[in-house]
Amino acid sequence: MVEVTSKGLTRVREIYQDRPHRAKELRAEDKKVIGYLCLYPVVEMMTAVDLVPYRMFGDMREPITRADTYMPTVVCPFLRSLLDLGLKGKYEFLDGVVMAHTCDVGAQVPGLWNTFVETHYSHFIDTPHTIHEAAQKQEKGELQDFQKSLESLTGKELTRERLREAIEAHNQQRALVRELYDLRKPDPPLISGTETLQVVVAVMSLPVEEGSKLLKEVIDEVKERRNGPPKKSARLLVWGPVIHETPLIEMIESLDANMVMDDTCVGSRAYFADIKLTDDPLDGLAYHYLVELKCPRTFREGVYGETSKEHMTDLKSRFNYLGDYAKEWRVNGVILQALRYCDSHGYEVPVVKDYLANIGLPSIYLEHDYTEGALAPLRTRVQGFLEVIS
Amino acid sequence: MAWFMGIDIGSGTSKGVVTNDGKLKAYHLLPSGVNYRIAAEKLREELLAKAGLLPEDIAYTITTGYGAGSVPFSNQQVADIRCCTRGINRIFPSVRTVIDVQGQSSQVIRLNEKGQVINFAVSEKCASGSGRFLDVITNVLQLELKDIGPLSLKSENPVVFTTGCAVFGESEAVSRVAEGIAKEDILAGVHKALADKISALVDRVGLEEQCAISGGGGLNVGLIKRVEEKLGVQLLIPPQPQLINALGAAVMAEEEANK
Amino acid sequence: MTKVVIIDNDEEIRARVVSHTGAEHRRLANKVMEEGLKQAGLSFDEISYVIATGYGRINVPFADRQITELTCHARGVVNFLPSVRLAIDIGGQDAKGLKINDGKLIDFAMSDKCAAGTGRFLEVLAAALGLKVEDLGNISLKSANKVPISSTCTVFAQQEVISRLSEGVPLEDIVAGLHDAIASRVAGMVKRLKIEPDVVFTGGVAKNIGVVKALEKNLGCEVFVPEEPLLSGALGAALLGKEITLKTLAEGEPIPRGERRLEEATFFK
Amino acid sequence: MTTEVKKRAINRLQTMYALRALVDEMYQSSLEAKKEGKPVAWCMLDGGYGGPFLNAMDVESVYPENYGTICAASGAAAPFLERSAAEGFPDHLCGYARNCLGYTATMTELGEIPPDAPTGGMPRPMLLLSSGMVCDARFKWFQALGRYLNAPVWTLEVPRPGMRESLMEGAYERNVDFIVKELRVFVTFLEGLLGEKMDWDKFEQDVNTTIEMDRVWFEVNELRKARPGPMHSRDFWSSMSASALRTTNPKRVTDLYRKMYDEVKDRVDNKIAGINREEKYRLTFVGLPPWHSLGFFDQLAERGWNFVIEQAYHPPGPIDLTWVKDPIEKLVRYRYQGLDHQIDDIFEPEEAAKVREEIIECGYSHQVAVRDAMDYQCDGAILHTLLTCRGTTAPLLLAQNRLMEVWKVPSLVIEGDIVDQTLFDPVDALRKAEAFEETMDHYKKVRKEAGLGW
Repeated sequence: MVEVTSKGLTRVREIYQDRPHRAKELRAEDKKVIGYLCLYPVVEMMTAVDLVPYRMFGDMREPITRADTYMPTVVCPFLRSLLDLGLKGKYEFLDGVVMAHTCDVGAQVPGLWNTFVETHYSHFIDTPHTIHEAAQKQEKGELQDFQKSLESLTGKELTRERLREAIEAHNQQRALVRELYDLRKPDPPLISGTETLQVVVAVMSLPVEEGSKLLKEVIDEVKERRNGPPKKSARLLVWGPVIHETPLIEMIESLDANMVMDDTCVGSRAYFADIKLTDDPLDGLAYHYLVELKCPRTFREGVYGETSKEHMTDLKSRFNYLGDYAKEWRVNGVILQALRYCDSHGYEVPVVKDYLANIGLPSIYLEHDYTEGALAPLRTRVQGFLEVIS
Repeated sequence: MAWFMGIDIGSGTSKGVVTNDGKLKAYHLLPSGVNYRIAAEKLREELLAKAGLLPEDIAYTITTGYGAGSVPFSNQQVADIRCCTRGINRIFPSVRTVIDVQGQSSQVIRLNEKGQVINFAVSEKCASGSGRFLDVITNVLQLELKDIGPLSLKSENPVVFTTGCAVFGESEAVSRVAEGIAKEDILAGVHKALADKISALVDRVGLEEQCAISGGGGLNVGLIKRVEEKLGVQLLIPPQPQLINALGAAVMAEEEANK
Repeated sequence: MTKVVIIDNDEEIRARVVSHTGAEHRRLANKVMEEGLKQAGLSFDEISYVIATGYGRINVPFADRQITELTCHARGVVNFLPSVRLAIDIGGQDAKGLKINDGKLIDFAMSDKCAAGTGRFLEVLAAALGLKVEDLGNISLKSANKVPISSTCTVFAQQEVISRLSEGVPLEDIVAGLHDAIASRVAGMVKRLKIEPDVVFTGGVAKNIGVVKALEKNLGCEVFVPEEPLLSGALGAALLGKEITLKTLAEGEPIPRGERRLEEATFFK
Repeated sequence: MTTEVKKRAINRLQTMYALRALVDEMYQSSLEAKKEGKPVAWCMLDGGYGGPFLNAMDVESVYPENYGTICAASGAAAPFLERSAAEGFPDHLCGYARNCLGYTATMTELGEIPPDAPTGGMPRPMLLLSSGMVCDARFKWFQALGRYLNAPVWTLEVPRPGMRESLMEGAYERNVDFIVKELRVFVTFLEGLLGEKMDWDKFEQDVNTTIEMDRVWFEVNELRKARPGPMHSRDFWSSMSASALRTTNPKRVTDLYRKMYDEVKDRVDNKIAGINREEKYRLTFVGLPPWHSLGFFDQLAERGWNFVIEQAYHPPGPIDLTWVKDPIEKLVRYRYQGLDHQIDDIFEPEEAAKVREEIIECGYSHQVAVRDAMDYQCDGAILHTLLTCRGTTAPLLLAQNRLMEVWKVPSLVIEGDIVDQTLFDPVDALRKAEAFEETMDHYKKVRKEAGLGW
């Protein structure tokens, strides 16, 4: 067992700087580390058979070169970058990958990964697109297949007990993350958006208990410390697809604003709903991953099968949680950010704007192409937005 | 003793050659200006003068390049990609991959022993993959295009250009300059970015030794070095890289006449 | 371009300087400022408040405060035409649409991802056609039927116009086509803001009568251009500076000064 | 230069015109239906799952995707695309979707169909029938239409075919069961929406006739394996809508396909090609076509390029379903044949076993994925990468790679768009095409040497 000397935010920064480092240590201890893409692969099931789930990302700083051979440039730059890293052997330390039908391009990655990247194990979960009951059953079926696949990989039986324990462990971690997010409610927040992102990224790179231990350390440290973020005029919520590197948030927080809340998948989406413990744990998991996760990739509606539809009612049923966030975290502006070529979020932008306008929250839409250079011109937009809402 | 003419009207420069039993007898370059027809006429005059020929001495003329359509005295038009491989094949028969970096686009082409195209990839409709990217940055830095290659080689630590787009690249370069970063480091970064694009194209068609570079890019030692680093091969550089397509056009003219 | 405007209490313009901003000159705003001071016959200490705006606003070490060109342009434009509801600014770097409601900026749209739809588009193409940018406007007015320019990317538009020219298309029709291309692109962008008159058009490109006309056609309403369209941002900044100063003085507060080093910007702290 | 008038390069099928005419008829009848107060639905191409239900319940349907192609072809798309941008939808979204969003926003603002809308326009729907198959764009786009329409959206669920996990034990049956269950709930929803009961006899009849219709259509396309290729892709694209859109009486469409079968068969017997030039190259078109610039294919035909097959919009092959009693299940088992059945259809048992292993191993089988190139003996493929379509564009380069690695068939990537004309540069495309001919010539030799047979 490697001695970990640093704690709390220092430890967080270490991991954030070099994510694979800890994963490689764990492998040296004969743990199996499984990479997973986006939020839809069920980490609880991996934990339950003693696998270490490791969230896979691209790298904004690494120019995409190899991937262009296999993926057109007019698709999600995050996934292009991820594939690029794979082709460059930067994910060789993984014992396997798990992917799900998160979006069109996401569903292409497994075929490419299996064909062109050296992989010991891979599994694809074909997550349905609606929240219909039959779709929930289908998701459960998909998870039963995933269970078989995990059992044959590890030679371990995935018993209900183990699964329950894993779900409890992850629910506990979710609770800790929410506790951390509570520290962003005061004005000024006790922890910055940049730091919060680093914490979540770190936690997504560690085994569940280790991540939770780290979270506790961070929470204690942040409560104690005196040198938290300064007071700023704007308290912002950031919405959109994956943000796992800090430049965008740093840019926002270098201006007269604190980023106090998010609705992204390396943030609240991953942690704000607990998984219900059902007799067959797979029922609770299926419900969580299909119905409770808030990524626009799922066709969510208030009550499905309604024969009449009214736009505002539909919006409320889909986005009231944003209104609640805004109230609890005293948000006075929303930044809708999206990666170029992200369709799921692209169609949602004007619709979310409708909802926010309806509850009187100003918002601005920023599109970027997953490069730091592309962020520079956005600075003026954000500052202009802050001037407008002040 | 048949004579052949190859004309390449590029969007920036027009090039022409005259060959005679497989040997280069005369060549000329001039700016295309705003009227391709006039440029072509002028080019022909110069070529004939240099070769001491009359128009009727030319057995066959093939034109290529962006303005090929507006050349009145052409017997036939041929796509630049084909001319490029014929031209390279005439100079380096052993070459199987050619990297053609032009003002408006870059292309990587694989060819067989006859100089025929067997695979190719063209940079996307975006200035980032073209020599134009270098022009843009050169303007930003207020330099001469001919100087940027050597200057870039002076760089110890190239700036990392995260974006491919020439427009982003421009504003990125501007802010780097404003930050007081040395021109050579910025240039080295730009050359690297372009070299990355090119090597991605090479990945697509597959690299086969020998590999040559042609087009205006073949004059830029900075770019050549970066591409060589990236691909781990030594590039063959023809004496007049920007003439290759014109030469290839003449070679095709020979083929046509011998049919 | 780096611009300096100095105004006095009565909002009289005491100095107006426009000087070319080369890559390096970005750091040399102080030189332009000194020129402005000379013109106004003032010493730097006599300036109550300095606001820096625009793309290089962060590179002005002698400013008391930085405000984006969005807010400053809006302020300058309102000063020119109080009834303005939409301001369009096309400069060399970007194009902006500003939605204004009783004198306040309430929303905006910006394009800086692509040279098309900015002044650079015209600069590059004027060069390609061997023309001066300032001549484009009048040339285009001669056009009876403009030719559509299909390429969006400046680089490929360049190819396109040259081959049109070779085909013998009259110069004026091509230039008119270019003006329509940039106008429709910018119009498309500002339509997000829902166009309402009055519309004001500023920035270097606003000096181009051809684009003004094309813009009016695309927006379907009259477009007003100030005498010095280049200065509206700097003027707005000066006016905001005055407001801030008077407000703080009225509150009996000291004016919130920055460090104010009238020297080149440096980036190594 | 010869002075005689040359025949048009593409040799169009006479039986195509009647099929193409059915599409205009669809828009007409939907407009009349609207006038008569009959229910109208906007539908996605859904692989044929939804059609029989709507037909059985007398719901007229129009297809916004198809309408996108019509607006593109008639040059009417630009204002709608611009409106969509003005509404705040990013420009990289699906061209069909932006055309439809712009159209609908305009229609809602005017309170009536935009005056200059092609084919009289699409009438306001009372139902939006979307589909989870092929791409995300389609249900996200119909969901976003909620800003302008109060019509409910139903999204038909279809598990992703072709993934190796669908070969796991029991997976196929579970998927079939899932789709069937979903469709039963859909019926309840429809009955609630229309206040009428489903006419099951009519439904069963429609299922059977549409399956027969697809069988004939399938056979037509089988004929295209002949040399020279008797039917050009342009005729396929003009004729496929009649069945893919499920708009008119399928019996009628079936008869027209039968006529087309006879014409194509006659061409095969008499070695008549789909182009009026020598068939120098046989090609397959991968991706969605540039509807606004189909003339491009005539220019290629001039050079002897015959597009003998295309990858999109083909019906599943016929299979024995006599044992299936329940009509919904019959519909599903025909439409959703899945990787498992594809493999059994294509290969002899022992080869099939090998292919299964390969798929389990690397998750993918070119032998299934890019098989057309071999079945139709193609010299090359054109891959159309679309700036606005992830669903069809993302897989293209993998296809390109496999085509070359396995069948030694080179492919040419051409950038463009299904709706936005300005994204397609025919001059540049032709320049690449000319060079590509040498490439195709080269690989003809390579395939011979590799003993690939064509």
